[in-house]
Amino acid sequence: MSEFITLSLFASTLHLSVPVILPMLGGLLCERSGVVNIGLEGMMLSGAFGAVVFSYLTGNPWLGLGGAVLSGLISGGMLAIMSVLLRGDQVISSTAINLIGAGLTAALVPIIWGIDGTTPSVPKIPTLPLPLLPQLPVIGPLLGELSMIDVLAFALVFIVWWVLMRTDVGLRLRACGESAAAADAAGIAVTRVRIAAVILSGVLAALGGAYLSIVTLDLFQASMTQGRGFLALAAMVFGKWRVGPAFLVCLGFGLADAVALRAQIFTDELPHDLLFALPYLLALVALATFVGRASGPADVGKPFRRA
Amino acid sequence: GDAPIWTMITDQNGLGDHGFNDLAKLGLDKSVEAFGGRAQVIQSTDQSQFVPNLLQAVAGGSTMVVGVGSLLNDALTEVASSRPDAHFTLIDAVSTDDDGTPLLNVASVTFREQEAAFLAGIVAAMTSKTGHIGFVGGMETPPVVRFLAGYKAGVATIDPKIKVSHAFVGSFRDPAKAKVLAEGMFDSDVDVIMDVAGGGGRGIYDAIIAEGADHWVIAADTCKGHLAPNNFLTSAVKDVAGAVFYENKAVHEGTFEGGPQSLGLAEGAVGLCADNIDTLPAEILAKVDAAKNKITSGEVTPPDTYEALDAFVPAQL
Amino acid sequence: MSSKRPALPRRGTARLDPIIAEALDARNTTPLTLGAFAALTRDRARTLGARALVFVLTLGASMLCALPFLLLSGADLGVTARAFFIGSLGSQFALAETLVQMIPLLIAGLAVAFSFHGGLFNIGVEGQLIFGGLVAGVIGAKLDVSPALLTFLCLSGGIAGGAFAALIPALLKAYRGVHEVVTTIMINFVAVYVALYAVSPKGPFVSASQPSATDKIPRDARLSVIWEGTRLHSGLIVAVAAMIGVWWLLYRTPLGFRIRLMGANPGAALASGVSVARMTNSTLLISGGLGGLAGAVQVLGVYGRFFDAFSAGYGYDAIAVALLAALSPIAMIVSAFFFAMLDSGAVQMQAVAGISREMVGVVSGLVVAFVAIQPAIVHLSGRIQRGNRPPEADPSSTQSLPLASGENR
Amino acid sequence: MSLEPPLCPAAIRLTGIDKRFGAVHANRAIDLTVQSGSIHGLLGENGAGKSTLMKILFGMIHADAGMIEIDGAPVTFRSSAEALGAGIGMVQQHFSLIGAFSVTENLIMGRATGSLAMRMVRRLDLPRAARRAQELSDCFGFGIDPFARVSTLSVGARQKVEILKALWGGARTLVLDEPTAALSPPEAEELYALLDRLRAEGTTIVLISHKMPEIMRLCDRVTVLRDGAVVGEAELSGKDLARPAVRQLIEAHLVQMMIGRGNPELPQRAPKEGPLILDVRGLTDGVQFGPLDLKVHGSEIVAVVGVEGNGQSELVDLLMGLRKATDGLIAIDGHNVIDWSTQRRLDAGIAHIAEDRHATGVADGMSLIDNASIGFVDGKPFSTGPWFLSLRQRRLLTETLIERHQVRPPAADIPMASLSGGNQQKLVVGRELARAPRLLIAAQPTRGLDVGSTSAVHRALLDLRAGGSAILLPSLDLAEVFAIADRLVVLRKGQIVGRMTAAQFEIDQIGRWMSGSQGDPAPGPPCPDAPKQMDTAL
Ligand SMILES: Nc1ncnc2c1ncn2[C@@H]1O[C@H](COP(=O)(O)OP(=O)(O)OP(=O)(O)O)[C@@H](O)[C@H]1O
Ligand SMILES: Nc1ncnc2c1ncn2[C@@H]1O[C@H](COP(=O)(O)OP(=O)(O)OP(=O)(O)O)[C@@H](O)[C@H]1O
Ligand SMILES: [Mg+2]
Ligand SMILES: [Mg+2]
Repeated sequence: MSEFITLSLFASTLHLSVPVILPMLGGLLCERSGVVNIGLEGMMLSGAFGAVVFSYLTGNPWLGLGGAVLSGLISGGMLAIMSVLLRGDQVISSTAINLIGAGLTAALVPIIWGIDGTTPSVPKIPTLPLPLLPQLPVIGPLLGELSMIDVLAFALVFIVWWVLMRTDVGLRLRACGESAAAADAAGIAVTRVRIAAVILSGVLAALGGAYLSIVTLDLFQASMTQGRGFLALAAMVFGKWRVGPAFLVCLGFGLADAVALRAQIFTDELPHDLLFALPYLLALVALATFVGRASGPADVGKPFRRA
Repeated sequence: GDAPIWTMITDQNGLGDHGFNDLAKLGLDKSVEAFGGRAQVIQSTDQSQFVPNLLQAVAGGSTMVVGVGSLLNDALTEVASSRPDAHFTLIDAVSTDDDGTPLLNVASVTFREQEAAFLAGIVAAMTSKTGHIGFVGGMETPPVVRFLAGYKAGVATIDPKIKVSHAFVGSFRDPAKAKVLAEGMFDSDVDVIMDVAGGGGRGIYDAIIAEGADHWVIAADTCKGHLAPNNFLTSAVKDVAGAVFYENKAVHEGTFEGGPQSLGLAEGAVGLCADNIDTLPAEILAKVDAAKNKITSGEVTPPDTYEALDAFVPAQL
Repeated sequence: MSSKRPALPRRGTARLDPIIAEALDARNTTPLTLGAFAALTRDRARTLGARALVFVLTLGASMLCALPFLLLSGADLGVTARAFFIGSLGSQFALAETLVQMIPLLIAGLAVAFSFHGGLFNIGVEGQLIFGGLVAGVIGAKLDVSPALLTFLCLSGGIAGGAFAALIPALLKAYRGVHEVVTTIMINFVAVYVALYAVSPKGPFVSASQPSATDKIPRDARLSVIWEGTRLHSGLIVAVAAMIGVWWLLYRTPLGFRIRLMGANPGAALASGVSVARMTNSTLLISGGLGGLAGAVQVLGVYGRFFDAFSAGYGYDAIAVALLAALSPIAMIVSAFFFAMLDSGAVQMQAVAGISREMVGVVSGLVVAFVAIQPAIVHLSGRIQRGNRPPEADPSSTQSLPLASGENR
Repeated sequence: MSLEPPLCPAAIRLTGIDKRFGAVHANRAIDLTVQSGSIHGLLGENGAGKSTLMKILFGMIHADAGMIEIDGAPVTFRSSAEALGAGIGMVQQHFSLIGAFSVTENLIMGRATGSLAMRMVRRLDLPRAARRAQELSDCFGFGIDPFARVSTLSVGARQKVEILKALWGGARTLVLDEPTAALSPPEAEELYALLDRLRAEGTTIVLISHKMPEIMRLCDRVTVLRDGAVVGEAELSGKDLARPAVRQLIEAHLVQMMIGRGNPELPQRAPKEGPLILDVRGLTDGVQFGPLDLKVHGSEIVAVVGVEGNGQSELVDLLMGLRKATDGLIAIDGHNVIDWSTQRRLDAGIAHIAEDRHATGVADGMSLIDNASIGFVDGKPFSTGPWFLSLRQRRLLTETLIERHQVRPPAADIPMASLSGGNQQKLVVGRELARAPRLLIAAQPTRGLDVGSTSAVHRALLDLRAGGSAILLPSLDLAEVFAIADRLVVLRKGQIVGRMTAAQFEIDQIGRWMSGSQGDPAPGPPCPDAPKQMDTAL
């Protein structure tokens, strides 16, 4: 076992959880502003795709990140138009985002590269080691497993928390999610706030996808997100729409996955298919036992109309 | 008559799997070069479309309809028995009617992947310095298990003490997890990994390039040297293209006869990747050739299931 | 206590003021005047017409938006369109295939809609469908009884399997207030892996002859073909029966009323004596049962055995199907048929017009998008005023749905 | 906050304000002038257009036509933010506070100024804001805890928070839409005092109300709306309202204008003693309610008064079985129902007009038919067994109710949301009466209803009483209590602190009981299932 619990198990955990954490942050912002977003999966895919396309065309992976942001703006913008401006049903709108995101990215690969399924390798974000942190005594080695980009990802968690919970902008955003009417009466531009939140969620989810496609890997593959967008949604609800708990839940999912994958290396006796179901079962058990009532922002899901 | 139509039907995984779907397509293209006509690929979105797709192909006047993947077995059998005049090739499964007699208008081609994997195992065992070898499968499907069993048997034949860890990603389409898995193996100082993870396998090459020299990857189905030139050891290939071409040729020349056909080393339908075979050290090649002979002569039968693997006793090469 | 205390009325009977009762009788006896009847039918017709209009507008608009994408994949539009219609309606064979595709979509759509009506957002239909299919497949493969009985057992087993998959979310929702969305999503993941395991080479139910599947169900225990020379099976009858059943249950039974009331306003339901916990369970279990039925029917009607990957995400498409029908069970046959056309048309579009199968996904995505913004479309078409629209077609009733309210505990 | 009186005499001048909502013509070319430093009353029936007009002034609704002048300068508000900026504060008819937020957060939300970037990074200085809130609250004698979560506050306290919110930005003009609809007399008195004081300090106030007494008590001038148009004005300042004759004359005049006919008279009622129907002994929920004893006889209306949050809702919930009683006994006609489900209690003859219509009374999204048949789905004639529920019978029931209670518009298939609250309430009352209840619990049955609807409801209750049923009337509206109740009990901190019969009704005594002898209103108990605290992260 001692050989099993290694630094790199820790590293795997982080690398598996980051692509869930980022969309989770997006979904959380979105729902806290009162807009349901089950379209994270589609947004992630378009982000992963956008990143690869730009990295491929420009040869510069950092511009690839730019491409992810761009596609995030697009998918987020689409959802904002449908669910906020046109007051479409938010669940259906985001379902549409999922279908289009998955379909379009997969359909464009052969159109651009002339081959089905998987793109050729594109320039990927170099894993810059952290400056001097690794020399720190105890946690040093752990931090050594982190790359610059990971740290940025975790910084985002704090930033989102700060803005959402400590600043005026955050208060306005949460007000829109709790009661659009009250927010409106208080002079908050509900529609504008929600549009911003939805677009932002698109960008964050897209970055999550980009992390998969040009940070972890160097390619895009049809449906490569494999349900991580839904997992992010689950983590958000599981964390009761709060940044901290939801963040921990993501780490938990990451750890469970890492264990499920790596445990197989040490024993052949495990029914691995069931092992993969473990995180979800554990989450269910947790919900059944100690997590208890979770209810989202009071006004989430209700389009805002004013005469 | 008019120009032939060579049609293939994929399962829901479809083209781009770097595996037998792409290879079968290759076979079609070769057929077009050789016998003219046009190639046509129908990719199924889901399983319930197999039958309509096959009927579609037949109705479209296909000279030969190739069903790729064992999932198509039921559907192809159903269609073939209702269209006795049409010609079919089924890859990776044997098409029989309800009481088990093979359909005669279907050439059911199965490969003995375990034989190629056996050789790959030998190469892996003789290359590994750490004495710990890895195997990453996408999902635990029979072809993957055949690779695994043969591979382990091959390793055991060289040195039973060598440890072989195998693990599954849980999907053929999750390169990220495949990469994490590979990294995990490198941590427990595996230095040779066999990749049977389908499209998701790309993650493994990504990981091994990062790992650098003295780490080796063994591919399956096709030569994938271009994905990691410096770390590519060899590949347990199966010549799906060749098989498809062979059946098409048979139809073209009117010598087609259906029924099950198991292809392996003896038929030259499986083996190690030819691209870089000569870069392997001489003593390894010697062992590989020895194994080849013993397998073709039937002295050694590589296991194709877990049970057979447990029962397998390494022979002296 | 006072000895001569008034007896209580029979339980399970709503008290009704005799005066009101008389008034009702009076109205009952007075026949519906022609004028009134005409007015009623006119209203109904207008509602129906309005809805039909919205439906057509939605589809038209989305098709229009699909054009650029089709052009993107370098297809000739005329050819594509012809391929689509020929592939989905062009022949007996095509029509039958479309109907075959429609069956699981319809039943699964009903499952989704049913939970929506109860204000519960069951997106676990995919998982329930897989469980249902698995149970049906295993029963069919393992049990040795008379065909008719076996069919029955498979179907009811499938329903039970689906309901089972919905059980945990139901209980968590009813007694712990855990949001059903997250639990049903997780059940979906669990179902996939359980199915993989069940028929993996080392799994308990895997067939000897066919990998990643169970053994075949005896032919005469499967759902019989009801249209000679096609694959159209009696699952269609099951689906239509389910549709009528769901409609009846929702709109013509006390249980259905309670479920709809809970969906519309849990507080009011509670105050009027409805046990929200029990209704939550019933709703999700019935919804899950329908999901399971969809899986069982697919296994018995199309494959004759369970494959681990037999579902093409029907459970997810079902959400779109249900919503395009504005949750109306009857309208659902239309939306289900449309999505089925997309699926079966896809084959031809691929073979003839070279439209990649993914593009078809994009098209259905666009349809869903326009379904989503239907309220806006309605606004534009300006045909429907707030008044004459039955609740289930009223956007506000879908908007205040599921995920939405924290208050729908 | 600057409170020096502005220079321009006319604080607000609205000219030709016109607004349509689809079919509804909510405001018809309305002209309205409000003198600065005065309290201007706005009267009108439900749906007359009062709220709409004020929302237009406040920038929440955009008028189709017309012009707004503030202090003589024409303005156009694109949002309430701009109105707030211009020194106008409004207290909405329906609470517009956020329960999950603290009082302070509710006060400051949307108020911070500065660049977006700044507001995204700078930490909100809640403590400072809280201090300011404390001061403001103290200077009005509100006694609000700035850190309390709003969902835990009593309705009265919330109303005060609403007012703080309106004044927060230093508003010189204050619009109050039915501010006392949910307040108890003592609380209302406090509010009146506050308004007097604000007026004295030069604040201009527009007051929308259905309550004649408070209009009389406060307003300098009144404008009456009917069907969206101004039908008349009346100058009150300077009139000698102390003299009952004058007072009644003016009241009558206003009501005349408001509803186009005289003030509806209630039928005289003879006191008579029926059999004991409701018998409550030692009832308690083990938390903050009871133990409490209460008897209600047939042909008797017993009012339950008290400052909101002192146990009225708990009493109702306990009687209906919506809250678990830990001890005690509830007998209906001698049957102890304490362990019965809500369903069984309804069957046993308890009916319930819910206090909060939108929360528990109706389902806005459902049709009138469905709303009318709530509770009428079991047994003949509506259903025969579990497998059939008759639409036709339910439609007939609905049409009967619509007819008997003049619900407008008289259409059975339209969604409930398209009815005005008044009409919604009529349907609810009709529905509950149709159960031929032995005991009717009518919780605030006329909250927010206009004179016409109110008297309709009262008449219905009196008819039921005449029929021999028992009626429990939790109400905040003493005028209502005096009008129809035979007895009243006063609740304070979950206990009955006083009882009176109609003969003895005497408002000061009641006020003392309600507020406790020292006259400090009891703090409301925390509401049982408040949403989880949102603003604790990490
Ligand atoms: N958002 C809206 N959409 C459509 N019609 C509306 C809307 N708000 C109000 N109306 C219509 O305008 C009329 C005036 O509404 P308003 O709320 O101003 O009446 P009111 O005088 O405030 O009634 P009450 O005294 O009950 O508050 C209503 O009868 C209603 O029919
Ligand atoms: N979105 C809307 N569309 C159409 N009409 C609306 C809408 N919202 C409100 N109304 C109208 O507003 C009126 C109700 O207005 P309002 O709420 O002022 O009435 P009310 O008697 O004050 O009821 P309550 O006191 O419960 O608010 C109804 O006549 C209704 O037709
Ligand atoms: Mg109003
Ligand atoms: Mg009102």
